[in-house]
Amino acid sequence: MALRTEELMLNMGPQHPSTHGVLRLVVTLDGENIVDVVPDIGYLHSSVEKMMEYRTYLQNVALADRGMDYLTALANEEGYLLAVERVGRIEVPPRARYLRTIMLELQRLSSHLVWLGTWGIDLGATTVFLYCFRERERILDLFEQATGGRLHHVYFRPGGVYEDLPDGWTDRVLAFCDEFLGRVDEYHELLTGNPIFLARVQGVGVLPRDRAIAMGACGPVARASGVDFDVRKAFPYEAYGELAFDVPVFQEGDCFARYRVRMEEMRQSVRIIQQAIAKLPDGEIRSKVQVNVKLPRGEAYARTESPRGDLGVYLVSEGEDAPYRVKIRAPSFSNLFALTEMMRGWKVADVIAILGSVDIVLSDVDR
Amino acid sequence: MSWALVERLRERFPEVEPFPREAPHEAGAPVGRPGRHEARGPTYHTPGAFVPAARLLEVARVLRDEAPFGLDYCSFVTGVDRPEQDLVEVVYHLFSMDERHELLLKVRVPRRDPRVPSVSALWPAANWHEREAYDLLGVVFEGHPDLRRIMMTDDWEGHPLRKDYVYQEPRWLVDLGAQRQREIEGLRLGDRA
Amino acid sequence: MSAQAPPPIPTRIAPIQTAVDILDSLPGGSVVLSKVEYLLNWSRAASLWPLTFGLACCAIEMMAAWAGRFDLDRMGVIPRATPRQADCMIVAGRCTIKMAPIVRRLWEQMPEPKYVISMGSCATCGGPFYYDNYSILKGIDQVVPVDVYVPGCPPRPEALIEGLLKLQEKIKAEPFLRRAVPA
Amino acid sequence: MEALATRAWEAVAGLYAGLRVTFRALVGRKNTVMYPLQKVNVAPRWHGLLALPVDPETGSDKCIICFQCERVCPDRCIHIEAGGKGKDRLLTRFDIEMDKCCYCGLCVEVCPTEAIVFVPHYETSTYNRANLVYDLDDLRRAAPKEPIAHGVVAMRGRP
Repeated sequence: MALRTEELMLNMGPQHPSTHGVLRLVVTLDGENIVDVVPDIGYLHSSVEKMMEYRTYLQNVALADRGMDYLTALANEEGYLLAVERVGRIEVPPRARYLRTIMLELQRLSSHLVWLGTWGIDLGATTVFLYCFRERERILDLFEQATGGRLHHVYFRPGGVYEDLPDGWTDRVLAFCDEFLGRVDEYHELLTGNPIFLARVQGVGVLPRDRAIAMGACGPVARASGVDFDVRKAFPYEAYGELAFDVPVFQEGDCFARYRVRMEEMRQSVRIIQQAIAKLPDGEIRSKVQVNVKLPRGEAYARTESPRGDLGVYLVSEGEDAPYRVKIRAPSFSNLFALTEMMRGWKVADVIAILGSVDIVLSDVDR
Repeated sequence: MSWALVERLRERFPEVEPFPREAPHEAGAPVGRPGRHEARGPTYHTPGAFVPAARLLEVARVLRDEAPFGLDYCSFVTGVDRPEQDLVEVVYHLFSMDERHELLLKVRVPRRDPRVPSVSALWPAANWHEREAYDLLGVVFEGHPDLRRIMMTDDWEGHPLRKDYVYQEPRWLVDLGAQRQREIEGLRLGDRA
Repeated sequence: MSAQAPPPIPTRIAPIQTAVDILDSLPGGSVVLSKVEYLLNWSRAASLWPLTFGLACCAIEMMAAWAGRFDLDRMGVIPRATPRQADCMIVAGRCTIKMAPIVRRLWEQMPEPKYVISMGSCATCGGPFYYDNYSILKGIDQVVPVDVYVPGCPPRPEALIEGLLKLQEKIKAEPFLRRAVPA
Repeated sequence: MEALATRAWEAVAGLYAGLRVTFRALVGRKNTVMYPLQKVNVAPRWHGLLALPVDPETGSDKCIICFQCERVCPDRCIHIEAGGKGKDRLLTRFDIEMDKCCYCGLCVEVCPTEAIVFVPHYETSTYNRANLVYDLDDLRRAAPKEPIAHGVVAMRGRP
């Protein structure tokens, strides 16, 4: 006989160590079973869409770093600049396109490492955090040498990138790539073989394919549910069309599938970086664009694959030196909406496991 | 592919008005100078069409369910405030996961009373995007299951992404600032600022 | 959050105050007092447990400060997730107006003596979000008193460690027993 | 019974695999930088504190008071004032509010004379926010002593 008890409202957040930011989850519980989850967001709403209307196209690059997803600053710059370059019909030289691709994939690695580390802490595997951040510091050092920033780079510019690479940088990246593949094996050793970890994630938080599409899930979350869609393959931008890589897709739709998608993506990123460095052409790194560039009237929607999913920037220009309206289609925002679907019916202890597997960044959700 | 999609939609619904087609890129045109493009009006780089608000639900249902379209994924819903034309453009971006084509829909509604039927029954993903558009631009989505503010606090006044929005510090923050001032005055010099 | 009554004028805790006064009046008492004070301050400074109020980008650098490369644990700085166990609060990142009452509430829940470190430009004064912005608090010191400001966008983990060292210096120099405590 | 044995074996094997990684890290290269005693060299491109280097030849500021950095700054944290006319134009005020600064480097990028540069210095925490407004003297003091590369071209080729 099923025991029915009174429903309990549990309030997680907005300041909670495992909500990955300032997210508030209102969880309705029946005993230990989750009846409903209502995410309450907006605690980090930084009004970046409004601010972009008052800043020039160049200044907005600095804002795109901070106002959007802070773990993937370069991916934000890329999404924003792709829209700008589409509206302004600005050409990007080949070398700059390859440089951008390398940077974007390094950014993907660093972002996934933060995700893996923090998810490990959520699931009780504290050591993974230390290992992930050890590698992440290596990537940040590489970033620091090339762009001057650890988290926020302001490296891409309309029509190219700011500076060329320092001497010997590509060798250091290649050395890191070789080492990193071994590190990914280590993470697999630590987590994938661990029965406690598997018991907490395997079969938990299932999101079927049709629901994933209907709820607007994107990126690794959708790919773990069998949606074979990656913007890098479907709408190639920068140098992705010229590089060979696979898009990992899993059919299960549970936390473990999301974990495996990202682990595989890390390997693919390394592959992309190695190819891009091998193919890196010489030449200009930046086409001539004025500082206060004015774009013609028009609008464009540019889609990029940020580490969290399908990052879109819808830009409306009215012929001024600042955009008229910027809408940022944030991947975390859509993935967080699908969270309710994943959590319903699971136990309260699974909230953390499922939330961590979605990999949201609240700055991306709220913008 | 996608511009052809707009034509197909036009055949089905004659009142749908396609975006003007993208003007061809002039070779050697100076980068970042509005100049010559200016006279032609805005260019649209993503295929799409204007839809009257009254027919939106009908069009949306066809776009989602019927064969050549099959747009099963709603990327975002947002709005663009245009005070000089006295309208708010509600923008929908639709995408097909199988066919890989995309479409922008624009619905123009009066600025004073922007009302659009909600598409969240067709695409559940539109739910939060519509709430966001309501919060930041004041567009009312009729038939939305839970139209509340999502980003700002519930008692926030005004819709911040409107062009004529004026920011006012909330009352409690002003009060808290005054309280902090008293706290600072209560402390001796060198204690803490 | 509604307006609150102004806090009472700070007073010292009466029994401690009496003990301190008696000790002070005895011959050599003030020397003993300062030794005790030194011991207290030294132990307080060496085990600074911060409430990690990670809000935005700086939170990632704050996490990195506890990771292997910088390892803040070796300074006795151990992150706490609850205000009740914390000595100081590291506000890392931009704070929205929606979040501000919560920052204040958590600060109020911390036991005295409590300190606040404002990490990053956004927490210090709104940073890049200072102009044209309707949702970000222009500086966390509008809500809670701040002891150490760490500028940077985001600051390197070393800069945060330096801020914590600055706070330790401040604690060590504090007249702990004779200091004003809000009743 | 057999299933239990399998599960027990899996648990031991998983634990062993994890501990092997930990052991490798234990005997491997040390990772921690003992910060206050030992400091890592930040990269030359690191966006640290801003500074106004003095021209070693003339002994005056390199700034030509074109206000470009003030205009491009997304945070509006640079404030420049100048007195005099023509050749006698002199910088009277050059304030950077380092608490507002977002270290984006746009001012360094637009400066035509390399008058404003990043110095790899990051230890600037303070007890009072007012200390974070750096005026002309502070910025000159922050500048590196040895001359920095001249000209935009040389600067682009920094290591």
